[in-house]
Order: sequence, then structure tokens, then C-alpha cells
Amino acid sequence: MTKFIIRRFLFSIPVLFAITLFTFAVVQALPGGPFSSVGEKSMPEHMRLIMERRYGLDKPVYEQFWLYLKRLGQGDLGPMFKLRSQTVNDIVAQTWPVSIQLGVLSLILGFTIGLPAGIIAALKRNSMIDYAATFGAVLGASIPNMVLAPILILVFGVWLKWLPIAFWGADPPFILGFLPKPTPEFWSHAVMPTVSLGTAISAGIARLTRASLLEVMGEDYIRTARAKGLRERVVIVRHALKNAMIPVATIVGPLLAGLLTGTFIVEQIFALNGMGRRFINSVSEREYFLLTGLTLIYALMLVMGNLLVDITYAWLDPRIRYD
Amino acid sequence: MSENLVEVKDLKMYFPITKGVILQRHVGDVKAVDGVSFNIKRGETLGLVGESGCGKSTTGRAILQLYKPTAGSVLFKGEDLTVMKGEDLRQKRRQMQMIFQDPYASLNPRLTVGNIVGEPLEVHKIGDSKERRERVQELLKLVGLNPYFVNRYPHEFSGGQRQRIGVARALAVNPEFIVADEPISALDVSIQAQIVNLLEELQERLGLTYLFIAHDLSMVRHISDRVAVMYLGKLVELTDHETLYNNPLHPYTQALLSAVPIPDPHIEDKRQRIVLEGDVPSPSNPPKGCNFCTRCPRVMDICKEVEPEWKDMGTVEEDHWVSCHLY
Amino acid sequence: MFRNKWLLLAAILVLVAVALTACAQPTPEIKEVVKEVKVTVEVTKEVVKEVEVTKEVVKEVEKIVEVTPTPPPEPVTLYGYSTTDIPTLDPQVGEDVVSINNIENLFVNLTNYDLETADIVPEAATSWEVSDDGLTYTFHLRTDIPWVHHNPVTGETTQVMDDEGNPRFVTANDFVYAIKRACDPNIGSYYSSVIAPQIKGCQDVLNAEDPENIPQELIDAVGVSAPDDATLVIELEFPASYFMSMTPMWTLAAVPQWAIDEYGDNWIEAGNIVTNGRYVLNEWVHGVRRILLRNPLMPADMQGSGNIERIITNVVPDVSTGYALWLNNEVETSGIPEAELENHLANYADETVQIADLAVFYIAFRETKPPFDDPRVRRAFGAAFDREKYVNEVRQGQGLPMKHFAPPGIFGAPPIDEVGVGYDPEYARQQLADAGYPNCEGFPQVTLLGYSGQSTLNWIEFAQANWEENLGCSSDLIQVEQQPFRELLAATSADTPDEEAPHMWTLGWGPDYADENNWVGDVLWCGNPGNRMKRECNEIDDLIVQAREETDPQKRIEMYRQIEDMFFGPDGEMPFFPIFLRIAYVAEHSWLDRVPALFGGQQFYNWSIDQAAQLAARP
Amino acid sequence: MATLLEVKGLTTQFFTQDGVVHAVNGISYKLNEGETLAIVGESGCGKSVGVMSLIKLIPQPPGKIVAGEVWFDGKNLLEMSDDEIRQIRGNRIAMIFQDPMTSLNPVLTIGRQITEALQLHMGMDGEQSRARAVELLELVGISGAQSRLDNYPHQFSGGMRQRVMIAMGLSCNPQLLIADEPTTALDVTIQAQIVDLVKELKNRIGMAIIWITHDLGVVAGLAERVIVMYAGQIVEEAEVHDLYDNPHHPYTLGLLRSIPRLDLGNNEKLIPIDGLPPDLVDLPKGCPFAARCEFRIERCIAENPPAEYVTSSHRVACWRWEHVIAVQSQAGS
Repeated sequence: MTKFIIRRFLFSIPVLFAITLFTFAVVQALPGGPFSSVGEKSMPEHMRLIMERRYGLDKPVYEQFWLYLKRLGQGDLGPMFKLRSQTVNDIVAQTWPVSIQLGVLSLILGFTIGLPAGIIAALKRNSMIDYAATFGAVLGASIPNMVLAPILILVFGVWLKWLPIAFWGADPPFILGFLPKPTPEFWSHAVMPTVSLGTAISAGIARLTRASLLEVMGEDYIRTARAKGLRERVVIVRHALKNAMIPVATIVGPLLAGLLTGTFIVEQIFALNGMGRRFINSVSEREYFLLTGLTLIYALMLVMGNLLVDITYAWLDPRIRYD
Repeated sequence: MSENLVEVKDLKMYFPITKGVILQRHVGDVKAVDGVSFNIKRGETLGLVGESGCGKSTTGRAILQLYKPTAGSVLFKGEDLTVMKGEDLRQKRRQMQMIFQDPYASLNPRLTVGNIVGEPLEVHKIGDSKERRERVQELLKLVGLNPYFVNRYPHEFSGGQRQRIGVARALAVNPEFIVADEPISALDVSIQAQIVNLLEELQERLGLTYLFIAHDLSMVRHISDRVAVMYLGKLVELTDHETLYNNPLHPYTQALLSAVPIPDPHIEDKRQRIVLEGDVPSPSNPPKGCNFCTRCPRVMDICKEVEPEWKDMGTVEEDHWVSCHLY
Repeated sequence: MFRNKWLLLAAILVLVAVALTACAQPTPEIKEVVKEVKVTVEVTKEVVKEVEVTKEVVKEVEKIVEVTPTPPPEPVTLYGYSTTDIPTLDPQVGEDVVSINNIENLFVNLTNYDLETADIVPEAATSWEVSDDGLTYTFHLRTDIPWVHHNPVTGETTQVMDDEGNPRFVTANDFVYAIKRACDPNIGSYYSSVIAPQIKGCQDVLNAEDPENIPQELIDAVGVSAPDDATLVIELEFPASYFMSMTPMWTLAAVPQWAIDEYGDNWIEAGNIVTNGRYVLNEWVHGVRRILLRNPLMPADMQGSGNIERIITNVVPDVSTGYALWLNNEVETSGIPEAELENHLANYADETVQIADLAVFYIAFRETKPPFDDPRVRRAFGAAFDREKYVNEVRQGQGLPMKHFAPPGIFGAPPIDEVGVGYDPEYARQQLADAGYPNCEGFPQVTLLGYSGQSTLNWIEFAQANWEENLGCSSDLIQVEQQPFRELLAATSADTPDEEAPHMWTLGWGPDYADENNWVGDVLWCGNPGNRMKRECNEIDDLIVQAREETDPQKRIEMYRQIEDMFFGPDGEMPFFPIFLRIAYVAEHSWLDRVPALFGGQQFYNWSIDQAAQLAARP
Repeated sequence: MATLLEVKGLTTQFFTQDGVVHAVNGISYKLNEGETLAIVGESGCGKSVGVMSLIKLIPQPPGKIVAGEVWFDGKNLLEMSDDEIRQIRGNRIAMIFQDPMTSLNPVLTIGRQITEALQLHMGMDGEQSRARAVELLELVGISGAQSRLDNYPHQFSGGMRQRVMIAMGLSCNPQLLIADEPTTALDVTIQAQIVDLVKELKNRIGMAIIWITHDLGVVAGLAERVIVMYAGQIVEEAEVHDLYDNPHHPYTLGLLRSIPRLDLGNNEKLIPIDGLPPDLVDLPKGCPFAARCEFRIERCIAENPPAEYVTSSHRVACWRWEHVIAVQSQAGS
């Protein structure tokens, strides 16, 4: 297993390298550079060239990329073009914890609602509970968070005034660099963004859990367990659930990817200082280094997430051995 | 003696096992087929029998070049298929077809019967669409299906009928040689006989040559002229079907024969079984010496050291090949 | 090297300045500020007058006394949001509205805009003279504006001391340093290029061959000097008669050289920054919020007319969210999302203001690309667009139809509706027929590039409908594409070859300073490097050059009227056709009393809040 | 010998979208203590559903036992509550299944899977049940039993897995072991091992066995009595020798004639049963085998024959059974 993890890690290096190279090349191929215009006005050619030279953007892309890699090796993700008092490292240190906090809370919400809902729906198949859960899951999965978030804001923020409309209830510096102080302010601010992002996740997990559990309940070994005279509860908990979790674990990887794109929107709407929002801005602002750096970190997070999935998978399913 | 249609010489089919953190080192092979030699005469049925995982299906596929053999040669009408490529091989393939085990899985559910049976004709660009359609109907008639079924889909047929469709597809391009890979294993008892009879009839009418792969020894013995017994990637015995039953030489053949239940309680009551101990070893790590030495009731010291030769113990008329230190 | 030399010079001058401070007798304006505060709860108000030797200051202290436990008095706070973070607080670097809004309140400028009259009024400079040749501007500065440092941890604001322990005040040398710094191409600010052509020698520095080794002679030759602490002399390259319009610009604001030298790019961070404006930077959480506090050390007569002691601005990228915050009374003003506009106007008509940001939008033609190489075709397209209807129906009244380019409020702009053809379908049809395309017959397929977004699409579709209705040019003939802003700018750049450039595109222009030269001179003049329309120089351009050097304001006004007519009149060149001046509805709570700024950043120091009403409404 | 189990008129149906599947249509039989009964038939004949209905193991819904009684040890199993029937399952009536790979839970160790029934029914604690599990594995011929308890099913070969299944089945010393095609998925040599093992265990433990199979060869060497099922009905029942020597039902006869025999050097053609089994959703009114039957008369199409005893131990459901015997004796002579 250790070997497998190492291997996965080493294999991800060329992938990360390719992603970096790709991002680097693609953003530079976009028309208009970071210094080509100011708002709606064009920057004079001479000044643009000076600024580009300052950041090495006048060099051929391969050379820039090589310099970038060298700096990356020293843990330097590069400078910011517009926010000159900041570096990409600063931005990442400020925004990464927020995105992670939001993502993890959403995942937790997704599982704590999705799993029980899916299990109950499967066990009470074709009952009102099942229909309600299935309907909820379809609804949850089909409402995009860009619609759900404003609805939540309107209902719970503006009308009922139960929850704060926007912002994240914790500022840097974070505990250990990424943990928020669990103040009431933090939790009250976290509710709506987490629900916006977690609803679709819980809906997905509920649907998959239901389908997976239903399939497992039809397996021969469930019949065997029943033939032993085990109580239905034991059959489900001991024999069915762990098997049913195997396909659920496999979607956590894609789920993470979906989560990342979800944070783009949710961070934007709730005015959270997360990576997703910066990512979007970095495209329109042509912050090459920020864009490449964030892409790299997203990719790294995906790699880690998938590794986690693999470990969970191996833990759930003894047939899978990685060596 | 009639001519050999297919000659298989020292055929090997290894699947590599790799290991390593980054660089995949080649640490061994699954020796699915490990040096198999036999001939198939024109117009005969050669049965290839053995237990699951012994390499019999792989042998069939390697003969048809569905796998590229690791070593050895496969001569079809005297020409070595293993060195052929591209169009030449395609032309040869036309003359060799395969019938698969699972009539459920081997038919594309989204194609009509007409498409399925006509596909080889299209692949080999035989005839125009009208001729093809006529040929398909003719073939369906040949395998005992109503020719009006051309526009139906596989799921509308029973297992036996589906296997008939599989046979019709194999026959579409007028092959001379057919590898039937467990064609009846998935069928019910009463239906198995229908398919076996169909295959026998077709052989008579069209002069086909069969390699009939199966694990059911009674059925293999029934349909085959000669039977080859395979164990862990190697042939252990090859002879005509009468001799095999009456005078089996190899201890594995003997055990296999004795394990087959006979549907007659009087005989079963009195039968003495040779029950083999344990399981078949892994083909990635076969035992040293004779492959069967770990389970052989008559094992000798030499069996664990030296691999037995593949030798002919037969008479002038009848071959009787065996691979055992007892002889 | 550039900075070090100036550091030395500045240090010497600061010494001189300190010595001179005692003698300097600025004439402060004495202004009584007595504000009525309406509070529904029990309020006692004490007004204390502090009288000093040279100036009289009115200081207003409000005390809200309640019978039950006294909450700590909350500072009068302006809650706001911006859709982006502040990229910078450096006056010479600042380029965007959000940065400029903050810079305006953290730093004093040479002069200020009077928001009511649009006049240039004193700020750091109390008076000024222009030499007869129009080339030398002499500013007399006040010397009582302290450089202050705010400690975010203790909340204390203190005056900065120099190396010898003397308090630092803003001097003419600080402006000299700042203006020369603005000419430095390494600063990389767009506004350097706006001010450089006028200031003598500035453009040479800005265009230096090797920006890393700018020859000292070039720097020395920049026409900015400080004969004494209270006198700033700016020499011009040519008699740019509009130069005074540029003096309120943040780009020319004094900056603390010693702090910049010490901290480099980080000098603008909270805790590092040294400022001289009405507010100090208390907190700046990047990407999240910033907090400004009143600078208690600002001379009383410069405090501004407002009562706001604290400004909390959060970053809210999404206007819908910002609007929700406004509905919740958590911010004082907000833009209104398009989808909410109708609803808002119905429900909050009394809490809605209209704000024009002086941006004029137009559809431009590439003059070198047929069929738009024929001015008659351009005129036809321009006159076929019904601006009135567009503004009223598509933009729900958020705009002022424009027939010419420069909007009201700009010096030299002709009165609205007097110059330019505007919408005239009859004339348009005739022009197109004269160009050889009667009823648009034989008109080739052309491309129109707009920026991304639904509102631009609405705009383009409206144009297509007009052209079809009034000219007979089927909308199939106009191939429409939409691209993000930067892509659009790149595609329409003068360097882009004609084959790749679109025939037409949508764009807008917002002013840098309030003079016609910034419009026809900086956008349309053929000598501009960014000549997107690829105009060829003609007699209009000669007139533009003439106008910018004309010292008689009345003559200039005449000349600009002529220029506008030569562009947009019945026989005008029509390189683009102006459509509307942008006016936006803004939601604004009634407890806020302000005049929004059109130039140079919002003057929060002149804003007032009825705190009782505000606190009663806040959640 | 005492009767252990008596099935009366058992009828099980599945209610599906395509209609009602008549899987088991009123079957009745008895099983004595310690007896081995084989139920033979082709896929879909209702043999598996029939035995699973005994201990209410069919999935409900869509399945439903619509009629019948199952008397076991003086009680009707079909009238028992879920709790009561659970006390019987895995305890007094054990079951082993066809596919030992899918019938074992892949994510639990086999030790866990064997011990859970022991803890449930025998009230053993962890240690006792593990010790008993080792005993059981040794009993079914798995060497190194102690260490193999912590293995997962995928670490066993097919034959070994079926031994594990048998060990699980035998764990509570059942009075009845139901084996549902336990050797079908195995190779012949392994099948021989398992058949021998079961025979040996039966001699040692003395439980009754119901062995379900489609393989007439296995039945011949194993069973004392054989029931032949077709389309959810019992078409013939007899002592094993009697059935093979003297099949009364055309279907039984057809089955025997359609399989090749290893011991006979016949190169004759096999005689297949033409046609297909009937659709269980839409069963014919008369004899379900009539459409494929060479002895068919008009009555067969109109009227479904009941399974009647023609001797004390041989019953057959055929209007023409006497004719079937006659034809055979002619052929035999």
C-alpha cells in the first residue's frame, strides 16, 4: 500500500508537470497580456514592454516556463502583476484555507445527509419516504448552486434575517495555517455557502447510495446472510453497507472535481476570499502566475483527493490490493 | 490418413507480469499456453478438453491469431499464420471462424440478427447488400432459424437460438475451419443436444473442420474424432476418442475420466473414483518438472525434476501422444 | 539610483521646509461646521469651539446619552462594498476606480474638484499662477499637512518624525518626488502616460530606451521643481491649456519617499503606509475588507464637510449579493442587478439615485476596411441608430442619448443636442444610397465585435434591428461575435491587420480628466498610438493640436465645437458614432448624504450619515 | 423413517412488469430424516425458487408465496413470523448456493462469516465460535484452518470457497441441508471432491439433504430419491434407480437421451428435445410439456395431468406414461 501511494505520487508528478506546462502555454496564448490594457483603455506599447520585461514575459515561453519551474522548485509560485504588494504565495496562503474549509464542510454535509437518505430510501424502497428522498435528490442535483445560493440569501438572509448574507466568518491567520476558529460567527457564516455547495453533493451521494445499496441487496451473499438467519438490521449493517460504499467511494474523486468548480461560483456569490474566485479573476486579469499556481494547487488537491479515495477503496474492498 | 489442415508446433502464449514503483520490470509470465503441439486433420473434430484456466481457450484464440503467440508456429494449409500480417492474414482469417461460449454476451444487443450474421460479409466486402441479405436468410435457414427473423434483436431469442445465430455468423464467409470455444456450456441440457447435433450436421454437409473446446468430457468424447487433454498450459494426452476412454495413459486423464459422473445409478454405485487432491497451481508459477506432479497419485521423484517428453505411444494407424514419465 | 538621488534632495529640502514652516502664513479658510443631527432617542449635543493662534477650528462632538446602560459610542461608519479588492494604494500606481477611491481619501492632491461646480479648488495648493506663455505653473502649497502613520494594533495615529526627530509635513519636494516618480516607466501605470506628454521632460523619462538605467540628465530635466517647501513649479512641454484639469489627479499626489524606500512595493500595507489624507488605513485584509479611520491630525479646515469617522468596505464580487446586503441595510449604497431594477424602482423609488460616470459608449468603424472606408456608409450606420429609443426601452432609461462625443461636465463639450446628426433615418438612407448601396443592395457581409455579456448583446441586436428597419441591411449581413474585453481590445488594436480586425466594434470611453482634450485628443486624434479606427490625419487633427494649446478658454470651446461637428456633423468623418452617456441607477439609503464624484475618486470626507437612522435600520 | 419435511401445494409467483411469473405451481413432496433428495430440472423450472420458498428466502416483493404449507418438525414454516423463521434458517435448515464466489461476502473475512451464525444460533462467544470455525474448516478439508480464518473469500480457489460455504452450512448441525446447484460452477475434478465431501459428511452427521441440480450424472451417484421438475411443476418422482431404469415421463426420458454418456461408446446422434420450455408468464392450459412432447395427444393440450403415484414410490404427471414405458421396452428389447 505504501508502495502504491508512493507510486501514485510519483506518477502524478509528470501529470502535474503537464498540467503546469499546459496552463502556462494556454494562458500565454490568450490574446491580450496582463499589461496590455487598463480597464477600458490601452496601455502604451512602450510601457507594456517595460512591464513585460520586468516579469520576464518578453522571453520565449519555454524559457519562461523553465524559469518558472526553477522558482517553483524553491517554493516560489511567482509574483502578482497588479497586486504588487502581494505574491502568488500570499494569495494562496490567504485563499486556500477558505476553499478547503468550505469544501470539507460541504463534503461532510453531503455525506451526513446523503448517506442516511440514500440508505433509508433504499430500505424503504417504493415507499413515500423513498419517493420523498428521491425527489429531494433529483431536485438537489438539478438546482445549480448559482441558483440555489441567491435563493438562500434571499430567504434566510434578507427575508428571515436568520443568517448573514455574505462573507466568511474567519479571517487569516488561521490555526495551523488552515483551520478556522470555530466561533459562532464562523458557523453562522458557513451555513449558506456550505448548503449551496453540499446540496448537490448530498443529492448525488444519496442517489448513488440508494442505487448501490439496492444492487447489493440483490447480491447472492445477502441471500447467504439471510439464509444464516441473521436479523435484517445485521444483514444491512454488516453485509450490505460496506459493499454498497465501494461505488460511493469511487465517486468522491469526481465529486472533488465538481466541488472545485462549485467553489468558483459559491465563493463569488457569498463574497468568500477563496481560490475559486481568484481563479476566475486571474483569467480575466491575465495573472499568469496566479492562474498557473492555482491550477497547480487544484491539480495537487485532486491528486491527493483521488489518493484518499484509493486508500478508502482499498480499505473497503479487500480484493483490491495495490502493489 | 488425410492431410493436416492445421498444424500447431510448440505454441506458447505468455502474458507478462510486471512489477515496480515507476519502471515496470518484467518479473514473470502467466504461461497460459506453454509449448503445445498438435495437428488437426481436414474434416475432423479435434476436442480440446481441460479444466478452467488450463489454457484451452487461449490456445484456440492463439491459433486464430486473435492473440499474437509468444512463440511457436501455426500452419494453416501449410502456411505459417504467425508470420503473416495485414491483408494476407485477413484473407486467411476468412477461412477460420470462431463460435463463442456465451451467446448472451457475444451478440451486440443493438444490432439486428441480419446485421450480426451479415457483418463478416461486410467486413470482407462480399457481395452487394441484396446478395448479403439473401445469404443471411440462407444461413438462418441452415442453422434452423426462421429466415424472417432477420430484423429481430438478440434479446428476442432464447439461449439456444442465440447460439444458432452465433453459428450462422461463423458460417457466413464459408470457412473451412471453426474453433468452437465452449459453445454449449451456457445452455440447458435439453438444448445442448440441439446445438451439438447442428454442428455435426453442418460438418457433414459443409465438410468443416472443428476444434471443439470444452470442459465437459462426455460431450467432447461424443463429438470429437480425437481428443486432446490439457493441463496447466500443456497437453498431457492426445488420441482418438475410443482409445482415450478405454486406455487412458496419463494419470490426469484417468482422474478426469473417473470424476465425470455417469447418469446411471447402477454404475455410479459401484464406481471407484480417483479423487485428485488440492487445486491447480498458478500458471504464473507452475511446478518444476511435470506440471501435474503436485496432484498426481502416481508421482515419482523424476516428475518433480524433469519435464516429461511429448511422445507417441500409439500404433501405426492411431496416434496416442502422452506426456508422462510412466511411459 | 533614481530614487536615491531624490531621497537626498528631498531630505535637504525637508530640512529647509521645516525651517520655513514657522514663517509660512497660509490663509486658512475658516468654515463653521454645525450639523443638525436628528435623533429620535434622547440626545444631547455639545459643540466645543477650539481656537488656536493662526486658525480657528470648529470641532463637533456628538454624544448620545441614553438612560439605560451606555453602549460604547460607535463611530459614525460608512459601510460599503466594492466588487474587487484594491489592487494598490500607491497614488502613482493606481489605475482603477477602487484604488483611486481609497487613494483620494488617504492622500491629498495638489488641487481638488468641487463636485457641485466642477471647478478646480485648492487642496494642498492654496493658489497658483500660470506664466503668460502658458508653460510654467507655480503652485503655492500649504505646509501644515502632516505625514501620519497609523498603528493598526494600538489604533493610534501619530505624526511621522524625520531622522532628526522633527515632525514631517507635506512639502513641495514631496510633490516633486511624486511627479518625477510618476514619470518613471518602471512604475508601469497607465496614468503616467496621461500626464507625461504635458510635463516637460516627463515623456522622455517615460520613453527611456533602457528603463533600468535611465540617464540622470533625463530625470533632472523633468520640469518639476520646488524653490521652497511651499512652492511647486511645474513646467510644461507645450502650453497645454487644460493642464489645470489634471492637477486634481491622484497620479500627482505627494508620496512619502522615505517609506517607499524602506518598504518597497510593500509600503502600502497597513502598518507600513504613511499617508497625508483625511483618513488612515486601519486594516486591509486582502480580498476581504479594508477599514479607514479619520485622521485626527488633519488640519481642521481640511477635514471635509462630512461626519464619517470610519469606513468599512468589504469585497463583494457579485452585485446581486451586494444588493442583498443593501436590502438588509448592511451597506449604504449598491448597484442594482439588472433583473432587480424594475422591482427596485417600484419599491424604493425614494432610495434611488441616478449617477452618470461620464462614460460614453459608441460603435466604431475601421476606416480602412471596406465598405466602411466610405464615410457615407459610416454616417448611414450611425444615423440609423435610434439612440432615444435604445436608452429608454433597452436600458430602461439608464443613459443620455449622445449625438457627439464629449458629455456635459467636460470642459469644451458642446451643449447636448446641438452638434451631431444623431438619429435621422432619412439622412441615413440617403447616405447609404449615395455610397452605392440603395436600400442596402449589394452591401457586403460585415463583422461586428462586441464584448461579452447580455447587455452588449441586447445593444447589438437593437443596432441590427435599426439597420434592417432604417437601411434595409438584413441582420444576416452583420456577423456578430462577442469576446471578453481584453480579447476585444487586442482584436481592434491598431496593430491588428485589417483582415483580422472586425469591421465594427462596441467600446466606451471614460475620462481621465475633465477636458475635451481627453476625448477628441486622446481617443480620436490620429497621432495616438492606439488609433483603433486607423484614422488618417486630416485637418481635424490639426485643429485638435491647435485647441489643446489655445489659452483662451472661449476660443477653445469654439474650436472643440467645430471639431465635434467635423466628426459627427452631417458631413462628419464619423470614425465611430456615439450612442449614449451611461447613467446608472444606484440604490442609496436615505441616511446617507453625499455627492458622488465624477472624477478623482469618491470624497468620503464630504459625506455624512444620519447615524441614528442608520443604526436603527442595521440588523 | 420419520418424515422431516412435508411440502403441500407450494405455489410461488413473481409479480413483475411483464406479468405474473408462475415460478412454482403447487408442488407437494415429503422428505424423510437423513434422506438425500435430488430435484432435477433445467433453468427456470422453479427448482431453486421452490426450495427457497421453504424458508421464505425469496425476495418479497416481487416474489410471493401464494399458497401451500411447509411442515417441518410439526410446524408450518410458512405461517411463522419473520423472527421465528430466522431461528430455523442457518440453524436447523441450512443452505448452500451455486456460485461460491458471489455467495460469500467479499469484504468480510471468512472467519467472520462462519462465526456469525454460531454466535447467533449457538450463543457462542468470540473465542468459542472461532474454535468451532476452525473445527468446521478442518471438517471440510481446508488445511491450515486457523490462519485461513482471517482470509477473504478472494484468497480461496473456487473449490475451497464451496468448502467454506459447506462449513458455514454445517456450522449449527442442521437437520436439513439445502444445496442449490453447489457444483455447477466447479470443474469436474473439484465437483467430484465436493460430492464426495458431502456424501461423507452426511454419513457422519446424518442430516437430510435436498440437492438441486440440472446434472443427471451427479444425481445418479448421490441421491436416494429424485424429483424432476418442469415449468414449476413436479412431473416425476421416483427412487433413483427406478427413475433412470424406468422413466415414466417423456421429459425425463428426453433428458436422459439428450446427454452423451462417457461410458458408452455410442457414436449415435443425440436425441434432443425440440423446442423451448413454455413462458412462465403465459402457461398453457394443458400439460406444460405438451408442445415439445413426442407422445402428445389432444388431452395433453386440454388438460394438465396431476402427479399421481403409479407405484408406491413412483409418481408421474402424464396422461401417456404407460405408453412411454411401452415404447422404451420395445426400444430396449
